Amino acid sequence: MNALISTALSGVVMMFAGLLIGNKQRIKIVAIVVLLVAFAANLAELSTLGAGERTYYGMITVSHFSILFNAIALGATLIFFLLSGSAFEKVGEHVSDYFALIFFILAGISLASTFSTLLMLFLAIEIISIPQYILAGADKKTPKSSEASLKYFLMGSFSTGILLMGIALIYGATGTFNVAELALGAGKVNTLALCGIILMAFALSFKVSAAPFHFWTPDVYDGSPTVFTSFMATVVKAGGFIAFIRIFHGAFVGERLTADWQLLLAIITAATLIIGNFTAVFQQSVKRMLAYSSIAQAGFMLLAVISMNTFATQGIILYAAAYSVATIGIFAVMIKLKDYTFDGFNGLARTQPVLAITTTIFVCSLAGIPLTAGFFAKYFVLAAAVQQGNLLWLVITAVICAAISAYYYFRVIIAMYFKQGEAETEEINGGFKLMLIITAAIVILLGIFPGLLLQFI
Amino acid sequence: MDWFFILEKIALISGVLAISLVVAMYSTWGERKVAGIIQDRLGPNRAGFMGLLQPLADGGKLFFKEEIIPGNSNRFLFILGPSLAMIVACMTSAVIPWGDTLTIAGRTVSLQIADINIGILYIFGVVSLGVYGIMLGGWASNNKYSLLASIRAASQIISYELAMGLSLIALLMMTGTLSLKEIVDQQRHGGWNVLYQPLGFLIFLVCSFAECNRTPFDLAEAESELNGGYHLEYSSMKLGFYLFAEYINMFISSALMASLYFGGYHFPYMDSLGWDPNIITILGTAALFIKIIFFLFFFMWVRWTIPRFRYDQLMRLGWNIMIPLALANMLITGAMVLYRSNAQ
Amino acid sequence: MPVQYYIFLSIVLFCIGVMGVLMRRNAIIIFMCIELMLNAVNLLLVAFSKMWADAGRVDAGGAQIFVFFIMVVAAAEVAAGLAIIVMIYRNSQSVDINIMNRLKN
Amino acid sequence: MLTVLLILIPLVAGLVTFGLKGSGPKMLGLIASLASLAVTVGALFQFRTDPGAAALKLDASWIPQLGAKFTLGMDGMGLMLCLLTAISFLLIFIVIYNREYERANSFYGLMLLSQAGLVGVFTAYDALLFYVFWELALIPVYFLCSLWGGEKRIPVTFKFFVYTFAGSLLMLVGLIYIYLQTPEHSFSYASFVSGAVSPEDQSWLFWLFFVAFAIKMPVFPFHTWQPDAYEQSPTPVTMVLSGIMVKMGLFGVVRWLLPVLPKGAYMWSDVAIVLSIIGIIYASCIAIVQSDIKRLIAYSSIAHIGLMSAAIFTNNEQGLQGMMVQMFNHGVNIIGLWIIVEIIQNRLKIKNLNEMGGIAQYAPGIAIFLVVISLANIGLPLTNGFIGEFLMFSGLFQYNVWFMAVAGLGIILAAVYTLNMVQKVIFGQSNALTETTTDLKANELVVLIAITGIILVLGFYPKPMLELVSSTTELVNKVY
Amino acid sequence: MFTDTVLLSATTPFSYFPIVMQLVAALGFVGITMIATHFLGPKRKTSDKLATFESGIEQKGNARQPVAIKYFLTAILFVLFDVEVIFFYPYAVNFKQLQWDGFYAMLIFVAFFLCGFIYILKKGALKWED
Repeated sequence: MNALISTALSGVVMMFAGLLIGNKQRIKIVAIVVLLVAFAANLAELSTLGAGERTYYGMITVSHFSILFNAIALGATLIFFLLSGSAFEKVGEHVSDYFALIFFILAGISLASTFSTLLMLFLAIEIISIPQYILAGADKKTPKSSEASLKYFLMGSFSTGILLMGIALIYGATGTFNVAELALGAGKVNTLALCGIILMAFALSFKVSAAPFHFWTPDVYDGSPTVFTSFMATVVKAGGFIAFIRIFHGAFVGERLTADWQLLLAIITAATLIIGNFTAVFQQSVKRMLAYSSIAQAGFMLLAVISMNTFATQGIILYAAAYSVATIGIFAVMIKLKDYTFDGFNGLARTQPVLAITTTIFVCSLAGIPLTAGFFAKYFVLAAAVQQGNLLWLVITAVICAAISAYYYFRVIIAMYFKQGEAETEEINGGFKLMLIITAAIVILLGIFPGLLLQFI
Repeated sequence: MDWFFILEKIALISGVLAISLVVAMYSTWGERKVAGIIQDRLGPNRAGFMGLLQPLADGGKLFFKEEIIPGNSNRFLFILGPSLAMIVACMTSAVIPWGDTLTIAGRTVSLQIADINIGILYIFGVVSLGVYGIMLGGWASNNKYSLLASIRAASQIISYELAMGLSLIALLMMTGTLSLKEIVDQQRHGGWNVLYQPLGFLIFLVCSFAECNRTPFDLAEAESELNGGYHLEYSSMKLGFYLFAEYINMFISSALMASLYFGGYHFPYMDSLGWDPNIITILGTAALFIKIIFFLFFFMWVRWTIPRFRYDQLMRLGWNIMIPLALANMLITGAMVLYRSNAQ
Repeated sequence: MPVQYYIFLSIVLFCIGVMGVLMRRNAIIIFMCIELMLNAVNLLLVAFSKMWADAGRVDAGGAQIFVFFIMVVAAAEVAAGLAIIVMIYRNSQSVDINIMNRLKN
Repeated sequence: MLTVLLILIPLVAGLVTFGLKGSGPKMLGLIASLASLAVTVGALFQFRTDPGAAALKLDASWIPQLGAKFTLGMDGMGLMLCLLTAISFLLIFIVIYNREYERANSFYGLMLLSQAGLVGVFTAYDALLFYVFWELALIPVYFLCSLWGGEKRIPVTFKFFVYTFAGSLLMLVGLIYIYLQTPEHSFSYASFVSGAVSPEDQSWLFWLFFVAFAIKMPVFPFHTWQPDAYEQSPTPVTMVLSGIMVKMGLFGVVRWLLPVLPKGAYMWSDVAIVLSIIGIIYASCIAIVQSDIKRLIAYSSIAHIGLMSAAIFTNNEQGLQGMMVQMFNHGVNIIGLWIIVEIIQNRLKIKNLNEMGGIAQYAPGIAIFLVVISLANIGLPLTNGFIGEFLMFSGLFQYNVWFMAVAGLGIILAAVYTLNMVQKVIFGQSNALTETTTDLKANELVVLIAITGIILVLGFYPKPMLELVSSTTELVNKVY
Repeated sequence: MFTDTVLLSATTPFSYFPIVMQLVAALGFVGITMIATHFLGPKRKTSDKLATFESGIEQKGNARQPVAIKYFLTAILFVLFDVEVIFFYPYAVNFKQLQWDGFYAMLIFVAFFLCGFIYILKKGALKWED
């Protein structure tokens, strides 16, 4: 609840900060300060919450899980602001508005992690989505950006329509929007409810860009201003997954019901993994590769969604953190480069060793190499799926895909270390390097002691 | 099947539509007469006594004028525009309570066409459609003046609709109902709403002017800038429909204001007269019409008194003044009502 | 009227909307089709609300509140969407989504 | 404590090395590997006096949510492999002491990190920890090969990396599955060997583990990365790869496959042995026709490893014992061979056997050592290779005489290609290039003498080595 | 079915029946008038008559070209604020039952409303003189 309130207010503050403060550097500082306040407010709720969870007006349920996830989302955004905040100026004039929109997205994410009725789920998804349409089109000078925006908008609102139809059908079948009540009545499932669940699964797959509903993702991520792609592909996507996992684990449980959607989602997961990984192999642009990699990573997070056990919740938290931080880091480095293709990274190790070594750590994390956070993230989601028992075929697929993912992730490392070339970068100041090192340190710390995060659940 | 009910409604609908048209026709006459009086000249005086047949002559002329549809216009939309404007104008009268109930041969007959519980929403919904008539007409004409006028009109109408809606909310907080009939009946004992909602009424009044494209907000028809505005390309009865629609809207606005703020068909001391209810009802209807005619006169009075706004002034008035004022009015009303209900 | 009629109507409307989105090329029309989908859902929700209210559920009004929220969100989407479409139109003088394949490699 | 030191010394030294300049990296590498060897020897004595000593163990909390602990320990096999690692790294550092590497700090740093990873693999007693070290040993080697390797190094190393990574991910799935089967949800070795896995599960789990280990060894048909990788890697890294890293696969089978999935291993032992024997014959045949000396040794390594992997699955004590002894001996021998190759390459800059010849005349030192080490590699009696091969063959004989017969062909083929190589390199017609060969320098001489010493000592007196591994052998046989 | 009670009670769909009737009447009136005037009026079409009127000068280009963005902006803002106003209606009707709690909630809502409103004013979205 605190996270929701503080992020929403922060958004308003940023809106007005732009009117009152002319200096863009100062706007960034204000954004970081209010974000820190939101972060603190979120954690402060932990002390008042006690052991259990608290429901507000039957609409929002705050739990340790939600607070932890919000902390991760806010923390990742903090890293994002610190690393890439100054890149906002390159996109356009309205820096404060971009910050405000990001805060509103965060409000949506905090709602996604706390909703307890389908109404709030819908609102959360929309509050997350609509600012993104605008961020995608923020670069008004380039036609690619506005096209990305339009594409995203049309696809996004289309999936919203499908989501709503799903919700309406479920309501028609059960007579309630309340997640807990839905779970209670899940025994008596009828066709109407099943159609609703399928539609909701489709719509949410759309939002988290799972195959075969992923086709908008590469174009949109490629066309959007890079700095916003970085946010959209990470924190926002994690928010989508939280909504996904909370609704499917919270509401659609029951022996028969779970089996019904589990198979559907398992197929979606397998498709996502295969398509995401295999297509990423053929990309020449790192930005596009990361877009496909985000699809591939979505496949892994879906593993958590279809597994109904504690590993899944732990895994999604860890995955959200590991994936977001690492990807934000890579994007932050990429923004500093002149050329976004793999060749643009050639020889980075010689010209900018700090950037190269931190990027290597981020890439290893994405590939799931031990001692980075990504390893335990993958570990937990795999463990969740293995524990599910009947999904071993999916686990094997996932593992093979993970091996393939090493192929394209390591192309970045190969380019940086083993290829000849002089990677051209912008001027890089010490503060940026320091932030990168801190971020990489976080990745490694989580890679050695994942318990640091998990103990809060 | 209750045929009497249907017959009764048919009679009522025909009556209301006829009266609307007649009032609209004579409003044109009234307008010119009022202009004449204000500007110290005669006004129409040739056709009939005091020019009373002038509206009929004008109407007849419109029927027999040549119908011109410009070559590069969109034919279908060109016809649809005025038709829509007219239909919308005719539809708003459906929920206005024209009077209390009459008892004829043991049957209770309501002088309201449809007493629905969301009357105000209905009016808002239907009135919002009115802007389409203007938009379509202006766009279909494919004329730069028309297009500009229709866009202006649309912007103006939607801008003032906000303040209008907000000002009504304060009223609704007091009445607690969306049914026009109930709102009117509540004023029977408690006094007219205008006493409690003077600011709300003022905002509503100003917004009504803007909604009806009346001076000082008649920028959509500003002859000096736009050669007559959105209906520049229209002729014959299609032009007539636009003009009629405007006057009918004025009529309905007046009726609405009278009903919402001035007690509708109520007149002072009506309960203490002790006459036959039917007579009281008829007197009530007459009272309503007197109020309506007063507002119509007021519309005309303003037209010939106040000059036209500039467009930026108009928008600033709407957004920067009317909306905050209406919000403040709403909040103050809310606080007052709650304070009083708790004090009791 | 039985609730099935409403369900049928809104499903038909919804399907028209979906087909429109999938088949039309004009961004505005796609957009309108999406609105049609949303309104089909609104209709369905109201119908279900009535159905459950008749069945004795006291909280059935919640579905109508849901409709309000859908309207509001749809309005927000309209605001964002129209702005985007205007921007596109000013850039390319067209709202045909077929010409927008610059992003395809 | 000693075990932790064994990991920490190369780890810390490696990290420090990255920041050093000039000859600092060399010195530090040498010092660190010496220290490691000293600690290993210390551990060896500790083990001989008291195998259960606390100094050899560490049990620290790591991820309580998962039931994973930071558990290290040493048994005879682990200690033996640690010893091999320590010796090998010391020898490698001595041999390359007078070589100049570009960015030497990174080179030595990565070498030391890989040493830390390897020791971790050999000492981990927690499955998750084992997995982590397993991967960690790979990463520095990947960078070493890609940065300092031959012309085609990038695709080749990449293939190597992806192969091993894919294999280890499969193993991860297996680990998770077994972990979930354990009643207390723990990754500890004790829980893993407690027999919680049902026979049906063991049957398919076997393959998840076997593929991972087979890729590392490598066993036919998972070997395709290996010759290329050996050829393209810088020779010091090839030594690490062939001398120690392949032992990770064998070690993995003995430590984590046989005791954990005994029924699975029993079920599939025929297939595993057949694959291994096919590998022996196949690799030997290819080795015969190789003209590239590095590839020849690479294929010979496949053949030798094939025999060891066949011996593991023979399900009897001799086979296992022989294989363990051979792990050490093969490591020493093949590193010896690579050192000779490195020396020749350093002098002549060629790899093609046909361009060599007559080195014996100009560099008799090289020739002598090459002959000795080659003979040990074939497994001639009185060299260290003999005892291991003898035990393995007798194990295989007990298992199935036909398997032994076919595998025995490998010995003959090995003699053919090894002697052929020796003949072509040191005897035969000298040419303009080979005439320039200079004989051994001091550091090379020291290393080769050390290796020859080990070969001969263990050839005459293998008992200490057999005793060292006997505890492990018995343990495995008990559960098997 | 068409009993007094059904038709007069305010909560059934039948209360809307008279509105349908009025719609039919209005449609009929407009349609008949349109058709009638179509036949009544003279028809002497010339190309000048059918040309678009531009104050007597030569017609230039098409009228349907982009107009000032301000109008779009107004429309979009209307859509946004109008739906916010929609929320006031159910509140206003239930306002007395909700008491002060509802009022405070509404104050928060109005505060957000005002935030947006002030923001667009300050951003100059409604500044027409430029």
